[in-house]
Amino acid sequence: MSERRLTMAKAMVEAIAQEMRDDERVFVMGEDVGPYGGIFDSTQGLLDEFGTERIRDTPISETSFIGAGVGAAMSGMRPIVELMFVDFFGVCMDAIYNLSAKNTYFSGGNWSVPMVIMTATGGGYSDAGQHSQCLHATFAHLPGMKVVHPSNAYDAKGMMTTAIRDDNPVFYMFHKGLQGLGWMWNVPGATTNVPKEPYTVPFGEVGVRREGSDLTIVTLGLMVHRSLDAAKKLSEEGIEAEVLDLRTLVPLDREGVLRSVEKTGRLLVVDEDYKSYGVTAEIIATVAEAGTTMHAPPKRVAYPDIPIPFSRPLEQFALPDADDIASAAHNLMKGAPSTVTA
Amino acid sequence: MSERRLTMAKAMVEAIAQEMRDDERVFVMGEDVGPYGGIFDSTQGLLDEFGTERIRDTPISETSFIGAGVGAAMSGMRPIVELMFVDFFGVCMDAIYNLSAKNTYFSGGNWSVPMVIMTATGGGYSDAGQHSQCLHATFAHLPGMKVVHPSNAYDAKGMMTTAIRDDNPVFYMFHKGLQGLGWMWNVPGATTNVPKEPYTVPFGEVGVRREGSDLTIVTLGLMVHRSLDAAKKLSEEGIEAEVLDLRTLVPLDREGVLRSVEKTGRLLVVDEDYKSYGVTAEIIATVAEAGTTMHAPPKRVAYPDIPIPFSRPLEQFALPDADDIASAAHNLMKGAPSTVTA
Amino acid sequence: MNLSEDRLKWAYRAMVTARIYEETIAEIYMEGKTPKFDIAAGTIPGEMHLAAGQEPCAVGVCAYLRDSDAVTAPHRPHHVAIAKGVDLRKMTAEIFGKKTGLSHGKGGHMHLFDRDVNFTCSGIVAQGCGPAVGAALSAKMQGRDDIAVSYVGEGAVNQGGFHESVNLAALWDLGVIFVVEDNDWAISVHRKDAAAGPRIADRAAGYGIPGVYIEDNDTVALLKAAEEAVDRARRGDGPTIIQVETYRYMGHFQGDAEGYRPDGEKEALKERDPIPRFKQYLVDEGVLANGDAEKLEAEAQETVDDAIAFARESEFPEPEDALTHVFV
Amino acid sequence: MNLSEDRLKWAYRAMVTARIYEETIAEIYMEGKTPKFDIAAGTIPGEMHLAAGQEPCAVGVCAYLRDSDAVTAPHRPHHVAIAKGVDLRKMTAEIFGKKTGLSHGKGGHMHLFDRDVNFTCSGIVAQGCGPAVGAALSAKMQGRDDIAVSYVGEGAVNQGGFHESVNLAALWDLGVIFVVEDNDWAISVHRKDAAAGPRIADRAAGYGIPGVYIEDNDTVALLKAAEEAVDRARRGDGPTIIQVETYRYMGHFQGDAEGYRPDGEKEALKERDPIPRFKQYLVDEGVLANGDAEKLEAEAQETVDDAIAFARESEFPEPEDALTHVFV
Ligand SMILES: Cc1ncc(C[n+]2csc(CCOP(=O)(O)OP(=O)(O)O)c2C)c(N)n1
Ligand SMILES: Cc1ncc(C[n+]2csc(CCOP(=O)(O)OP(=O)(O)O)c2C)c(N)n1
Ligand SMILES: [Mg+2]
Ligand SMILES: [Mg+2]
Repeated sequence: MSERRLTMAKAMVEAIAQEMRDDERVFVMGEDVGPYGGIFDSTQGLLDEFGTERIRDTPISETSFIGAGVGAAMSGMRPIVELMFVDFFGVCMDAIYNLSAKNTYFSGGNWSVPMVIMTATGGGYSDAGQHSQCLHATFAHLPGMKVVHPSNAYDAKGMMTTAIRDDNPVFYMFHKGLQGLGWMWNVPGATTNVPKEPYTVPFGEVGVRREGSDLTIVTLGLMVHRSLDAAKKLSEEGIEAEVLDLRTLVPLDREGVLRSVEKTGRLLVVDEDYKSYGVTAEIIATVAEAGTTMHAPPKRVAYPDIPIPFSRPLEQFALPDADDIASAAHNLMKGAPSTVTA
Repeated sequence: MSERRLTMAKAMVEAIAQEMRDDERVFVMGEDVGPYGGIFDSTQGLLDEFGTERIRDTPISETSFIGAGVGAAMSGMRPIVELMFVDFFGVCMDAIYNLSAKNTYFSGGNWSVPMVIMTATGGGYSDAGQHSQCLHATFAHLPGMKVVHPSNAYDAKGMMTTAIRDDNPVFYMFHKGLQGLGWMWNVPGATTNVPKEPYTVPFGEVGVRREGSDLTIVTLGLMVHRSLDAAKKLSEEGIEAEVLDLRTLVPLDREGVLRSVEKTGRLLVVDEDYKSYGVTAEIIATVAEAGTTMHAPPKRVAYPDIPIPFSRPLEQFALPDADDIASAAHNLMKGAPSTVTA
Repeated sequence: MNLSEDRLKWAYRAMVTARIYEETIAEIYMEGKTPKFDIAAGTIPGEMHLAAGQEPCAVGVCAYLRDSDAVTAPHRPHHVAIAKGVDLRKMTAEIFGKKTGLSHGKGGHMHLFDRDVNFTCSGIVAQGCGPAVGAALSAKMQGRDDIAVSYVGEGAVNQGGFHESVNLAALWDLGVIFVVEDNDWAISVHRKDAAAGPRIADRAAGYGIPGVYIEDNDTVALLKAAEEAVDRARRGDGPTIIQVETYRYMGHFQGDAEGYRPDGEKEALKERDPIPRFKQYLVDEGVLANGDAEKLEAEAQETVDDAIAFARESEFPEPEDALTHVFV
Repeated sequence: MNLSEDRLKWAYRAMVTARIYEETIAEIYMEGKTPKFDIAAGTIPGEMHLAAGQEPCAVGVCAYLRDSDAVTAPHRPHHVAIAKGVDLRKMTAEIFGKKTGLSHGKGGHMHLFDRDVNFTCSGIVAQGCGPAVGAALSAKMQGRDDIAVSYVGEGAVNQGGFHESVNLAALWDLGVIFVVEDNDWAISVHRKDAAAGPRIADRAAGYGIPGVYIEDNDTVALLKAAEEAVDRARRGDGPTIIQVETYRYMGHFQGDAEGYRPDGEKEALKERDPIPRFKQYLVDEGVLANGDAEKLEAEAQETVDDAIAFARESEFPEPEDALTHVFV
């Protein structure tokens, strides 16, 4: 077992490079993926090894170059296309959800669209309302594409490899705060040991990041780390939280969630995406539908239903943090159970 | 009280016409809204009365003309802009969610965006995967815009009037099967008495379409009618369903939902939009979080997580109908309650 | 023009096939929709956009294409599909929603996908442009001289994605031909009320690429222009925009009352029907001699009849099949 | 040129103000970001796109605007905001995230909104174009001769929304001026690797509208061209595209290592600094006489100092204020 510690960005890049070496059909397209190496380091160094044919800087034409990704994927290539910030989906969503995600179905399964769309998510650095969103649910709600979101370098590499090898379109979201960027705060837990050799991390399996018996915290991305911080605090007070990292939203490991909640009897869902009509609701609904025995009503901690403000105190107030999570967990532990009668 | 029965399309048009007569700032923009009168009759007859300046046919340039709506709304006008099918949001979502919905917040409340975006939703007539979607949750998930969806002519008129008078952007969704179009099947219940004089229907209040004591069916749009059909069948078997029409997704009348579920103790949520990460989950989560006493785990009936197929048997299979709803209700009545222990 | 007689005959037969096809589909479309029209009912439910009158656009460019060249078509795809060689039996079965269809009934008339001849559709205006760029890029990266043709209506050129794609193809010298089928109308909105400036083909200059305008739905003129554009594309010299003045003989979709159309417009256009004009040209050039035309026309009729019969006889898919093919 | 001395002096002062402003912000931006740069830290967190070198674009067009004319700016908005007369105290407070800011700290540097002078921003490339069309439409419908100016970078013209908006404005003869600030770079991607064809201004011909190219960041030439474009717009004769060859003296954002930039490029551009050149012109023309320049420069410095002091002294909003102003 190698002891190399890599940032999430380096782990992603390594997966891309290894697959590119192995498979001539894989190439990368997007804004500033060439000499710049990706605004969030997702393509650092690739240009030097693979050249401008396979690491293609594009004009600011997301509709066209994501559409081109679809066309290339259906003509024998395996493109990785970067949408610089997920917030920009509004200028190119048709190519994503009506082309990449549906063409396989429209072709009756005769044609696959082996394409990865990778994109940066998340806030917390005062980049304001058009550059800080997560939008997990926006993509997970729409059928035909896999939606994945690693929370650490090990997963980032393995899931990128899985994504590239998948014959379906994969929407690969990575949080800026986990990338290990040189120019902003980082979540140390995202930098992990990463084996040198290629490996895959399967889609549709939650990662149990911490075991616990008192409550289950279901979350993803950056919030995995905030939840682990909260769990640590809680543990000091004798409350043992189990922390599940969803890792993939489509496919969703409902069984994995149910298994844990059956054990703990308490559910807290944490998400950096907008609260209503989002991931938190889907997880709670899944558990509620299953009729799992609960000691208390489930709770959610998520980004409020407001655009993301610029000013630091405002943004920090709105962002879920370890304290918010711990305090919700406290309430959950105290919470009167809902009664269910026959 | 007038006894005029109007189709939903005529009711919408009447609201627009009355507001346009009253307020010079109101105008309509979109594709085929002029001589054609709107592909789904949403602007029938308006051109004759108001002329081409105020009923403006546009090129197929949704990004630009919805963006222009935002600019006009911020410069003293009150535009109503039509997006012909909601499915086309992919080419213009930025103007909708990053401009119309956020500019008020970005301006710190100094600037309002009094704009209605109206759009047709829904399937059931074999228009296949890019012309049959509902996408309720896609819009309701994103902050800053009101999202409304009348299920009948009375509400269609009143909610259109409310929308036009609202100083906030309102995303007004109408289902093609409710419009009373001359060229396809119609849901008769959508054609109702409509008062001649202008009136408003407030946002954020569920409509109780049928009272019942055994279970609550929460739904919206076309599915209100399918649910009422199911409720009728159920009633014949002695099961009395209460049917709630959400009417508006943002704001969401959580209290109205809770009130009913507290009474019935059983919840079924029905939606024509894709199932996962959608409206059904949000409603179930709302009730679960509240810790409402339940006799059985909640259930949902929604469009499966698949693109919409063309072929009639396939589409009809996938669409929720009265039988699906009734059968889910049966299961709900039989369903073992989930136990909740302290 | 370097066209073999075979190719010209092929073009004539394809045009006639497309015309017969559209007229036949128009009739069948009404089955089950009378006395009261219901778009959801009948042998073929859903929207139906037919292209009678636009046959030159289809054959004029597809005459030079191979199976490995890609074509992306919009919501009005039949004539192009026929010219590209899409399996007409399977295509018709698809349009009927049958299990034997190209996509087992999942796609329908606006989503015809035939992998054997690299044909795809999108019902969203101008959204075939990006994939065409991608197909051409793919060919280039794989060292193939295959090209891509993206068909759009004259209304679609006002959609941003068209411009992004023309620019991208021009920038990367990709072998894409953008064929603008200019039938004057985008549903009820006339070109003059939608596209500012001179001809759409003139927008090509802004990207430093050739823009060609074909007047009066002229098959022969288009064949000539297309040959050049295809050669340019195959050589790796980049894209071309070809705007074809063409005629829409039917409504935007079947059932369209066409109230927006000036009186007599359609009749005047029908006087200029491109098929008899092309036939006359072929006769004059000696390509069609005694009985040739009749033979090709009979073949066309037979092809259509056979496809329709196949579609009619085919079974519907099982309802539960709706759930398959979301992922592969 | 029909420019009063006052206007020329105004332009000089505005240019100097903008330059001092950007240099000052660049310094303040680093406060709290050393020794280790952290974009989230310091007096001004978040991305920071400065426009030193691009002042001609701002004053050249805004010289002719009134408060009731609309301007939509992109992610790099300060110089334009200053030329449009946005309240510099409130703007600076906004950039600092303070309660006294234009939007109480909700918008920040990429979302400057000042209703008093009809100034808005969007951080999404080319998404100010549609709103500018709407503002001009609004003016027309209300019988005002107000116009709208949409600023975009040369990278943004490859975004579909730009084309849709140029077309729409041209089609409806709306008073919109599209100012393309061509600083060669879109982050790290050069214009030549992004925009096919000849000059961007040449794309105007495809829409039947004037396209003007201003070489070498020339303030005087732009003032002349803009006067004509503004007149045309006010007369109701429609839009104009003005492409300005301009210079970006700083990184795309602060902290940008600019590894993609050829050696010496920035130094060469700095040799051609438009501010001293404009000053020289004003001196030569006798507009600036003994001490005038110094006076204007001192005023500029004072204005910036005052705004910065105001912003520094202002309070942060209350955290819970995050929840207000979602709806009105
Ligand atoms: C982005 C988008 N906007 C609107 C539509 C609805 N629509 C379908 S076809 C059409 C008109 C297209 O006109 P044109 O491009 O000229 O093609 P034609 O129908 O004449 O073949 C419109 C507006 C759509 N499918 N996609
Ligand atoms: C639709 C969209 N794509 C990408 C971006 C990211 N982005 C922000 S600025 C920029 C470069 C813009 O270049 P240009 O238009 O030349 O303006 P400049 O920065 O040179 O002023 C990019 C790619 C964005 N904000 N919006
Ligand atoms: Mg047309
Ligand atoms: Mg630039």
